[in-house]
Amino acid sequence: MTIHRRGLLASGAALALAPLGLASLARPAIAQGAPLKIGMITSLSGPGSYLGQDIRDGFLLAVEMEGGKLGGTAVQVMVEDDALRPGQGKQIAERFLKNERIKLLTGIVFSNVLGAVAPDVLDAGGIYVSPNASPSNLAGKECHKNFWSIAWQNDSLHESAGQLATNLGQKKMFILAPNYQAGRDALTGFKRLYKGQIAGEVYTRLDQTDYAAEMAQIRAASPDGVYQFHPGGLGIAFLRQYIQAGLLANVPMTLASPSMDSTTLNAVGDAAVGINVTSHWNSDFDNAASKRFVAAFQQKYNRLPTYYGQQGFDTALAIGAALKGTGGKVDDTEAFYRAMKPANFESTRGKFSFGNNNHPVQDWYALKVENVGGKPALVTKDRVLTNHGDAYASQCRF
Amino acid sequence: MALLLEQLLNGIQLGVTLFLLAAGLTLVFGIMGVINLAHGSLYMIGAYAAAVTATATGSAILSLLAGLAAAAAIGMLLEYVVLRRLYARDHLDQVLATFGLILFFNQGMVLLFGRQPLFVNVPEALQGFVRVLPGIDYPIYRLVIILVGLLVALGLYLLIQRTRIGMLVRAGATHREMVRALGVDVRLLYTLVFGLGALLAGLAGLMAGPILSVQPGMGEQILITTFVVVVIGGIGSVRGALFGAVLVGLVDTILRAYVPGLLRQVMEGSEADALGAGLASMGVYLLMALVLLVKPRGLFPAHA
Amino acid sequence: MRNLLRDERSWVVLVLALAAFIPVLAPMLDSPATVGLATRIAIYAIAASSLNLLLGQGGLVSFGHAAYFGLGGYVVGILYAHYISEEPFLGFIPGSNDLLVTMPLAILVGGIGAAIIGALSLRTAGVQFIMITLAFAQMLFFLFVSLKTYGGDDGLAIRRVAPMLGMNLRDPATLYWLCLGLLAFWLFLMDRIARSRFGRILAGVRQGERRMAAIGVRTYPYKLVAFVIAGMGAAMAGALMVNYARFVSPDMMHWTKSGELMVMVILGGLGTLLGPVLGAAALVGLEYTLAGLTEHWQFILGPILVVIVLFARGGLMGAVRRIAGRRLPHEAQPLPPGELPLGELPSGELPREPARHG
Amino acid sequence: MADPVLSIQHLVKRFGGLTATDDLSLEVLPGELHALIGPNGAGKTTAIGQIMGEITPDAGRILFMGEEITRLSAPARVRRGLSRTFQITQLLEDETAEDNVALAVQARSGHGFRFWGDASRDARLREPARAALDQVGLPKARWAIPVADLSHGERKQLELAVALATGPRMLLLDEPMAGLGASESLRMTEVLRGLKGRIPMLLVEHDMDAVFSLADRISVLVYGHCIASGTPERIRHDPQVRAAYLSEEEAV
Repeated sequence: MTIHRRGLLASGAALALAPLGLASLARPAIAQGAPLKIGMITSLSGPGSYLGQDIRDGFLLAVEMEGGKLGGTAVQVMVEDDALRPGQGKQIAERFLKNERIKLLTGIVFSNVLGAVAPDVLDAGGIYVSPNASPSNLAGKECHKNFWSIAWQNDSLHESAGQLATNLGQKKMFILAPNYQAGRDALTGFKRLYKGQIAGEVYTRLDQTDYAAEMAQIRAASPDGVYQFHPGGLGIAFLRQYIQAGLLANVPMTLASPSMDSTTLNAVGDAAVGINVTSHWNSDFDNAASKRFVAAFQQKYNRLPTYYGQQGFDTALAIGAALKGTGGKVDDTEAFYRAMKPANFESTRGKFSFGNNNHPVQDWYALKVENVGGKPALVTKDRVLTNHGDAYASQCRF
Repeated sequence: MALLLEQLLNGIQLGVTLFLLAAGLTLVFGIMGVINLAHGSLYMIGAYAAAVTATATGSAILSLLAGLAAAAAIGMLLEYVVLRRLYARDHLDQVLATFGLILFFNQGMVLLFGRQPLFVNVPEALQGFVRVLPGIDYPIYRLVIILVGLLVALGLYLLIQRTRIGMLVRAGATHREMVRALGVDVRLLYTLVFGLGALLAGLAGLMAGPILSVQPGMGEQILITTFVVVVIGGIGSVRGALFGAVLVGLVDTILRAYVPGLLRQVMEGSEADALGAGLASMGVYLLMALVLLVKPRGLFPAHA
Repeated sequence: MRNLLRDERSWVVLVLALAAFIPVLAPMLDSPATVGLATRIAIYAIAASSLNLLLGQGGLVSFGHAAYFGLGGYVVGILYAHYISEEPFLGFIPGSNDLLVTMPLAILVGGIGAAIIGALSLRTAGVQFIMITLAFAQMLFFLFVSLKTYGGDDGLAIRRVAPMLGMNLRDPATLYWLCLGLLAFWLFLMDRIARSRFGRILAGVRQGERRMAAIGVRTYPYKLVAFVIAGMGAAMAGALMVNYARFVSPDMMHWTKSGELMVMVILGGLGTLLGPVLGAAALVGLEYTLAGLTEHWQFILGPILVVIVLFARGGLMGAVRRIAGRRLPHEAQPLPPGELPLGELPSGELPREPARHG
Repeated sequence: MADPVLSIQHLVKRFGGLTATDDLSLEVLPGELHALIGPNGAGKTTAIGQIMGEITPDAGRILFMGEEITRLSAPARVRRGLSRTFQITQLLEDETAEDNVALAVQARSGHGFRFWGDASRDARLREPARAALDQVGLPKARWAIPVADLSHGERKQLELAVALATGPRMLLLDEPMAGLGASESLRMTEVLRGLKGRIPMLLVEHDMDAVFSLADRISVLVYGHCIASGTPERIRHDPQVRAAYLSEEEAV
């Protein structure tokens, strides 16, 4: 009896201390003079995980192209999956910051995960360089010296689309987005620069996959054009159903880049010809950095890079420029800030600079889906906005 | 008016898809007493198999067969390896084990086919529109889904009411012991019923493929709604599943189409849209809660 | 039997006492993030233990327990948002960032929510009960998704937490000890309840509703009170989680979160005192470890869960006790395949009106 | 004649096409042990279910102590003093024998909403429970054993003890001897004989030796209908009963 009991007590003790064991198990050994660690938290499971995959692949490609270095500093990128759950992302961030003593983090796709992770990173004195999500609070009132956005502030995507719709002379637009913060921001952003009339405004469900009801509403409203923002798989489903409903032939569609990337295009095929898109980058950009990137990405991963891939790549380049400036040090955030701010890197999108709030100031382009050599492709047309920052920069004081 | 009719058709089409999923789920529920959260995974498997085959061969027929075969085969394998051991367990164990299966299948699809969503096109013959009523053009493909769903409902009705297997299935839903006493190989019957359910889930998945994007996790997006259908209809009742599915499809579609508009009458536009979308999402759950409060065992309970 | 139970209490004390040293040991092992991990485990342990009151004691399979977890979290989040904006909630309730104010309120709101949902749900039984609890949780989930004012799907961030009774809750070790202390308090409460007259009736409800009716017990009020207590526990855990994460989002009430809480309870050992704690530690620890090893961690975790259900009856506590050569008090008798599953018995055996209580 | 304790009037219950209870009328008098017999499927258990309130009759009335209880829930009937045993024992399998009985004592006391004190050490529950266990003759050594580990005979005894612990003014006994060995049956018969006269009982039983030695009156149920009612002597010689029931029983 006593033996049994002792066994039980021992197993109880083992369980109580299990977290310690687990934590040390999950840590790779740290060698002296090891490369600089960069923590990447991104979405690799669940719907929309291909976005995280492209960000990761683009980032790692930049590291590989420099032979395992960024800006001359050897780096080790630790990638973990947040499974699109804020809590999970936070847990990983905590481990990265405390156990791994990582100061430099990146990778998050979705703004709700970012909302949980960013305050922790910043309060702990870390630096976060965002390859995708950039919600308005972090660009405005709650902006931070150590928070950098490489892609765009969320609203800019939609502002450029609103401008394009105005430029195209569409007088009556029907606009749709999923019912979550980024979706609501999208429609607000679109309306900010759109001069015409809104024929209808519909919020879809984030877990919705069948849009038949919305198609009927659009048809009934007979607008001049449709603007919709549905990232990832949602956007693909929406677009296919739009085409299947025969709407694309009558009602042209304008999109921001997250709703029309090369994956979407593959999915939709020829039927997508004629769709208008605005973006800060496209794979046909005629600059050396972009060409080099597209060729390398295709060679390594055997697919055309999406915007997400490009954003991951540019994020790595931006970090590289900063590391070059600090000699590979990230401990002095003030020095890192000074080195990062000039954006001394050859961006794949050509012109790139940071605004006062550490968010990009860049040009936006109109793209159109056209048939190129028998296959639909996004073709860059004209510039929609020049040196466009964001609406929140004026509220930002470090 | 035309808009309303079109919305009704949309509601029925959604309902029919839900029915294909719910029919299998309700039989498995009713006969084996198993809560199978992994039913959505079979839907996903059907969609994936069809999408992959369509891309590889370009044949709609082959893609159809592949989707059905894969879902049914994996369904029966699943029954044989895992679910069979859960019949005697309580619902908790079933929920836990099938929850684990969901994780496994979703990540398995990522490992096999990657994270990029896959696509299938609507078969050539089914592209285009048909004028169902003056002023209403409706996609042929969606009409075909409605038709297939109704044919399956009819087929199931005949199978259950007119055949020996159906007799056993019916008896199984109400008098388990009696079926055992008749000397029927219950294990085989269960495997077959499970396979049939999986087949229907696969059919729903492969038909949804050209409309939606085929991706990991697609099963869970529809799974919970399917459970709502099953419970509203009454567990074990195929008739209830059909009725519940069409009801849920209609309610969901109509609420989504009209609630934001109604709210706009009383509040500011974007607030109304956001809240309306939320209320519309709650609609089917509210419907289920109401049905259960009035009829705690659903509309057509099989255990009379 | 009594010896065995006394033993379980002593392990609880031992486990908690050992766990209290984690903040001291973690820096020595060069693993400071372990404190955060252990905090999460302690919080989930409270939530899982509250669910265990329903699942393990009362046999009530609630598939919507994350609703109260999230409600508790949102009380803290919403009061914080009003504290920052300095506009009273509903025009008359002032905001607050003081845990001494927000946590009791969170517990109260969780209890009220559980009372309303429970009062309606408990009119059904069996699978319908599972599904109706899920339905209510989904309704709350979508409600918070559509509440633009409180961040909708993106949730609310809580940047600054006021010190409580002189404790700095931003210090990970302090927050951890607070959570651990509340876990100890909660487990003590659960133990008392399990032994009380109320707990005896709840155990009777699990083992035979028919028997309870035959000795003259109208079970509905007891089930409802259990539901409310469990809801309050989950809300307390939710409030702590938001304080720890400094973030609240509808993700907290998603149905998969309810599923995870169930997994913790079953994994640890249904109806035991220590089980939910072990289950929370095991699940959070497994996720943490597997996710650190491979991005395909779900591919491994899924089958582990299946294997545990199939081969480790009674969860971790069952395994521990089997190793120790003792019987688990609640271990169900195995039925031959094809027999009526246990959960069906109350509704399936006799043709009787299901909703007699009311 | 004294007012009946229990009076069933024209009770009808149909399950689909099957009439399980067909215009059943029956009375149990104070102190009486009334046996209800009939072939398998005669509707005896269904009748008990209706008397207890577990099954709602389609027609007819049930009066207990002069009060109509037809629409009351089962717990409400128990509180008025009706108590039953089950043919297939319905016990709390994880609990000990004593805990099972103590819970019934607690249910009678009505103080269920106490969250603090340890119920297993509450003498107000334990002592009446032990008395009931003693009364049905379950050996003391078996009191602390979980029900799942008790023998069939012991479970049957425990069923009776639980029913007694509710403080019944009348007992409904559904085949208390079913599945018992000869000596166990005898012991149960003696326990019931000890109760006889103090508590009125309605006894459903197949063991004819027990029935005829215990019963004051016997009613015979066939296809849900009462075909005869009277003293054991009368029933033994009733030609209708012999034809419908006893002959069949002897033929087996």
